[in-house]
Amino acid sequence: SNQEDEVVSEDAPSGDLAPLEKKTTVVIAEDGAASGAGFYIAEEKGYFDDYNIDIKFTTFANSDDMLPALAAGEVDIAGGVSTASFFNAIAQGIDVKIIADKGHYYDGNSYFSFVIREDLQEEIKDYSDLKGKRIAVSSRNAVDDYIFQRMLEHAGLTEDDVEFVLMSDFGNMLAAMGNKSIDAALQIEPLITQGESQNLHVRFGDATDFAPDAQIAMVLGSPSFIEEETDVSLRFMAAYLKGVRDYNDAFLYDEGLDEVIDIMTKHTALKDPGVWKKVGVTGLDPNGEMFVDDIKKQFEMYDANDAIRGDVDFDHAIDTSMTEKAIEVIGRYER
Amino acid sequence: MKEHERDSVIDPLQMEKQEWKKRQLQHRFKQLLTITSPIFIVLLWELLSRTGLIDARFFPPPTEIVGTFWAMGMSGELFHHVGISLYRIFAGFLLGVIPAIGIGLLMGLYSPIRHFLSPLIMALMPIPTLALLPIIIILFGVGEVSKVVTIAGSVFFPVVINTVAGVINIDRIYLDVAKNYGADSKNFFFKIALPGSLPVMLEGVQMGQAIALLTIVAAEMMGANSGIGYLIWTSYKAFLIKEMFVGLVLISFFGYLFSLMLRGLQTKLLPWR
Amino acid sequence: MKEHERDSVIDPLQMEKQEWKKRQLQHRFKQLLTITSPIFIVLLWELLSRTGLIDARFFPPPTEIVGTFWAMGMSGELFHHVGISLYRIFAGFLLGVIPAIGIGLLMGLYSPIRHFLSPLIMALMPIPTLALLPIIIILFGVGEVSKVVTIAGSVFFPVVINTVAGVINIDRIYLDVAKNYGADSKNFFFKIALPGSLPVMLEGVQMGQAIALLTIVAAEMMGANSGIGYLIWTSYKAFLIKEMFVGLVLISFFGYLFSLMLRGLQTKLLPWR
Amino acid sequence: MGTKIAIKDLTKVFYKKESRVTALEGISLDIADGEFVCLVGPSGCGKTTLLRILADLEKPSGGTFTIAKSKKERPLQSMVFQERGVIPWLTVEGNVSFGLKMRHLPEDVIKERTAYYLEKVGLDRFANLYPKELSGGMKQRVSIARAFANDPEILLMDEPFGALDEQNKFILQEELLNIWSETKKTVLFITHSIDEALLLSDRILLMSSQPGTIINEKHIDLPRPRNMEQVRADPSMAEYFVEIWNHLQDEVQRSRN
Amino acid sequence: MGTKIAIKDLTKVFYKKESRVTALEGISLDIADGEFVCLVGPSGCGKTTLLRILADLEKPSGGTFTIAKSKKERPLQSMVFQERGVIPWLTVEGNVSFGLKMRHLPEDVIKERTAYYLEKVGLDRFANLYPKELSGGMKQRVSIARAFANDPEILLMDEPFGALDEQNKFILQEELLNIWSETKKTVLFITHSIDEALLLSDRILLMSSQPGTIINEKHIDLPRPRNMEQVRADPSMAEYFVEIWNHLQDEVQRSRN
Ligand SMILES: Nc1ncnc2c1ncn2[C@@H]1O[C@H](COP(=O)(O)OP(=O)(O)OP(=O)(O)O)[C@@H](O)[C@H]1O
Ligand SMILES: Nc1ncnc2c1ncn2[C@@H]1O[C@H](COP(=O)(O)OP(=O)(O)OP(=O)(O)O)[C@@H](O)[C@H]1O
Ligand SMILES: [Mg+2]
Ligand SMILES: [Mg+2]
Repeated sequence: SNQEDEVVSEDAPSGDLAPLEKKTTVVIAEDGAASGAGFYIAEEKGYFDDYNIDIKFTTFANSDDMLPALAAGEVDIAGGVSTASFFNAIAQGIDVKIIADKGHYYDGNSYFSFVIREDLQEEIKDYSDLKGKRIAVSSRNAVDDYIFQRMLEHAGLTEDDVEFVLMSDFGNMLAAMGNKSIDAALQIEPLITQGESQNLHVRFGDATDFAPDAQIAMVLGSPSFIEEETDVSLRFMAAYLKGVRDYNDAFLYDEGLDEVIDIMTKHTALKDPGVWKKVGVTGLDPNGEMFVDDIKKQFEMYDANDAIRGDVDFDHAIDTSMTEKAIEVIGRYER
Repeated sequence: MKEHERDSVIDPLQMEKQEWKKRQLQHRFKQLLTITSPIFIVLLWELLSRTGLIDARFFPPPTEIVGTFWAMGMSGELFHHVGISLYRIFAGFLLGVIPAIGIGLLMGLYSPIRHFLSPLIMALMPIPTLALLPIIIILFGVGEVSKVVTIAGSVFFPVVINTVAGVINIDRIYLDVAKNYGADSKNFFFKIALPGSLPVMLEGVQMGQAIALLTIVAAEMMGANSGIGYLIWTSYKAFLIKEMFVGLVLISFFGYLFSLMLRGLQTKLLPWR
Repeated sequence: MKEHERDSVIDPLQMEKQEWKKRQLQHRFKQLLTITSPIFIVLLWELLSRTGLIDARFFPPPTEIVGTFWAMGMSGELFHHVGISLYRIFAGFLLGVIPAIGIGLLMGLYSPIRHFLSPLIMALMPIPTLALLPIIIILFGVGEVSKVVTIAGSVFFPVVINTVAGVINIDRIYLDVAKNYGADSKNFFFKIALPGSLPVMLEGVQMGQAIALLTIVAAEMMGANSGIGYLIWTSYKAFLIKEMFVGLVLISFFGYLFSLMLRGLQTKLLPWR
Repeated sequence: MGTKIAIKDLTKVFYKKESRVTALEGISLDIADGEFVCLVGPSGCGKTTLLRILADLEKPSGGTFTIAKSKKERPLQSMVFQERGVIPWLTVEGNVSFGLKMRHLPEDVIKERTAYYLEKVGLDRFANLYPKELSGGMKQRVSIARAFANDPEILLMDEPFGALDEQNKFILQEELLNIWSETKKTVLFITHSIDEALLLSDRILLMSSQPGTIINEKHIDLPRPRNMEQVRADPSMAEYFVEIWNHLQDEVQRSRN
Repeated sequence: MGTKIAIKDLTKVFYKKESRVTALEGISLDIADGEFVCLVGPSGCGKTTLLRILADLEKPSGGTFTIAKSKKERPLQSMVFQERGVIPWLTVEGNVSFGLKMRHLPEDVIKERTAYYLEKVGLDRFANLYPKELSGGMKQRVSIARAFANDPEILLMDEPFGALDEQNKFILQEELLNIWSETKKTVLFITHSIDEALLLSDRILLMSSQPGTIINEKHIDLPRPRNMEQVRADPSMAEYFVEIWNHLQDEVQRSRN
């Protein structure tokens, strides 16, 4: 049922939209990353419950593995990064949409950044010192690759100057650091912090040095969820954004931090609250806005690399209408 | 008195008794060895890890793993993972084994069916479950079904192949006996084909069990949020090496347990071997 | 004239000849069935995919997969992947099989060694390669070595277990013959233990080969940038379903090929069976 | 007594791609009701083939045979196979009752008849054992009990005692004769042992080597019950022995050249 | 001729957790050089055990035995096992030369002796076949050739023809006697067949059932070369047969009760 005009009422449990008449289950595919904070917080704080939405999390080892499930309608929402596979899926007629922010860089403490081996600290001082080194990146023709290319550009190097090592798993990068089979890696939190505490690697500069406005992860929606169940998806988005706002309040302004960290330890594999206070914060936009231009640049890079088969209408892949509507309901976050 | 003693020394029975005792002792010693080796390895590991000769970040001392194990057990988390994985393994195992036996018997008994299906089986068998995960998700979604199907699929092949081999290799003479004594096809199936192929079939089931365990990690890589495979996987992703080792030890333990159980079942089902 | 004809009809030899021809025909028919079934499946797939009864995005029509195959072949890309994977499979296979045979023979021949090692083997065997990848990377890095070791590790277990079983199950009487004719330990090893355990050992090698192929995808998930496993994996990740199917077909093809080759080797090595 | 088995002009050819073996040629033969007939011939002369044709396990290439039927529900024939014919996954009891169960007889009839024959061959104490726990002689007892329990029109025995040692063989021969004298079944029995044939049979049929034909027969009119000492002591039996022996030696020599 | 095998008071007990079997008790026995001795006794009386002790495959629990040595490099004994004793993964030639190879004799000696005995047992044409392609009789020929080729002080044979049919058995018995008469080896031969013992041996040793002791012996002075017809025709042999037969029946009965 498409209810175009949603009634906003202070009396509803959420303080805005009325709950759904029928309890509706929304399946979220996650990979256990910290960038899913918005989902976790909204779930734990009852924002979804307020709308009578029941959330089911399902974990994938890798965000790409979620795509077929998303396209087949097996999951409604997924957290993902921009990859060639995403656009390829669209080219194959799979109508997956990018709907909101789920991770970008935040000031000088990026959650997705380069690390180098501990014993190379003296040797590698600048990006250009990476010349001839073995650098692990977790995928080709994905945002990882894009960040890597941006870094090379920034360092004035070409791909032939370094040794690209594809390691599909971030955990493997720690292991490979341990036995010195790689020199540097594009690593992600909380493994960056953890590897530092175990003296495996050290942070090297910050990704914002060369890609300050990079869009790393996005909320993806299944076509049927966005286009057919608008009453559900609108409420879902509203609840998600409330979760994201709590996250921002906690990590940026230290409001309710302990509660949020509690939630994070519950939903991610990082169980040590102490470490959570140290990790590089994932930037999550409280209004759900993305660096669309950057996503487009990423897309163009994949296309230039011939990784995209078929024609893709880029603009069609991005659908921020649901986010915008939700903002209308809950208001903009300004702080 | 003295002569009696002398006698008993060269008495053949006494001599063999002594020999036997010596053999018993050797046997005990071997049993001891069997227990020693894991203990030895664990101690060595502990020592190397504590002294830093191996990297304790990657190979934490066994005592610490046991501690983590204990903590996870106390919190009840462990039982949850184990329970759900056992359910998946068990359901997937049954879902793989039962049709495999049925199809295997049919293939063994009717050569046109065998000729028709065997190239398909030979072609599908070498494809790793890991590579089939995408297709399984497409076909079966991300719920329990897809995990159970993943395991079932990997169990299916060794069982079907061994069942066919079991039927084909039944000694011809038993077929002749059945024919000579006028067995109808139902009796032929239940009295000859099924029991005759059972030993080889059960070898396949044993293999299938091993493979079910090997597959659980792959199956729980996608769309899972509990299970031993999930535990290993997410622990590793978060670089929680101790938790990962707990998962590995669990898999190893259940592998050992299941194969013992199946051996027991085998002797139960095959009293005539 | 007429009588002659009548005669030839009831001539036993003629009758059996006719019977034999009928059997030959049936045999041909079964061979035909063997070829039919893959063709049938492929045609069905094509049809369903073309008519949209199955989702062509996930199951592209076989003709299109063949087209992709051709294009990849022409560009030389395919040969590169195949070559590197074959090298890894081959090297890993050898690296797994050779020590497995050595250790298996030692375990089979010397019961203290057997008792010492078997619990370790039983404990390590159920652990899936996929779950061991981190440890393999820690120990062997991300280069070729770790891929080869991954395959070797998964090949090792079935071979070592079958080798031990092969040695233990050598009929006692051949050991007696060897002893009676004064075989020294070298001769005992090479004339009795090795050939006597060979049939069962080769069954293990056959299994190891199957597992090597199943493992290549896992092995090429880490730190690889070419190979069939890499092709499947990255194609899937890039949602290039046709390319992924090309990889799957390749694995299936080589699985079939290798098992045929090993069967050939088996009959070569075991002329006495 | 009437004719129980009538074989006319039976011929069997094995035809394969590159070989054609004439195993049997023009076998014509009548066996009376209740007769114990032994078939003796060199290895490979087609004895087993003949039995398998009578047992409906092989089709003749030419000729016909009939087995006279006395009762409607009685099976035509049962075969006693060599040692391996006992089914390893059935207990002694399961083996003995096998034929009866296949014919779906009432449970109590099966019970009773099985028990009767188990006792007859002295295996009642071993009813629940599996064949692996039995000696070769005991296995053959199971096989014999199974055939007799099935109560067929005729019994076909293919070297049932071939693999046993002499002493066991003799004990079983005696037991077989005992049961046989009770039931007076028609028996066609293959053996390589001339002594066995002399001890057991009413008539010995001698076969030539390939292609198998019946070239001679000897009526053994030694009174029953017989025992081995009698056979050994009787000069006419000694004569028969040497005759058959020489025949076999000749046939073996002939088939080797 | 001197004593070749001297056995004194040999006893063998099998001791296990719950059972102790006295297989042999107080066996004392001298066998002359070149003598052909057959050991006859009921099943389970310890014949194989005695042979295995002499073959150094089992240790005696009490008593001693010696085998006289004539040449330094000659092996003490070789055994002819039952059918399964031929090693399936060696060709006929490989099996026959097995003992020689184990003793690291020069290549040409091995070649020559192997060829000699292959020809002797008529297997020269089959030298490169594997045992699976051989009939039971041919396998036993391989086994005999292997033992003779090894040229041991004494030959031990454990029912080598037990599993063969009568005609094949006789052919092999003749061949064995031929080779034996050439080499005049001392042979200790186990058999269940009284006819076989009468045909082959200089002396027959009768054993009692468990615990195995030697309770009687018969010297067979039928002139050599012998054949089966002679054995059958000779009245004193018939007498021996019945005597041994009765002894065995008694022992079998005794061991059953
Ligand atoms: N299924 C078959 N296909 C081809 N040839 C066969 C088949 N069965 C038997 N023969 C051949 O028929 C001939 C007779 O075989 P059969 O088994 O009847 O001999 P037999 O007299 O029973 O010999 P034995 O005394 O060794 O048991 C042999 O030459 C054999 O090779
Ligand atoms: N390894 C063993 N352990 C226990 N008991 C044994 C062993 N070997 C033989 N026996 C027992 O010793 C006795 C003699 O056995 P042996 O094999 O020597 O008899 P045999 O005279 O050769 O019999 P057969 O004629 O059946 O071959 C039997 O009761 C047997 O059960
Ligand atoms: Mg036969
Ligand atoms: Mg014996």
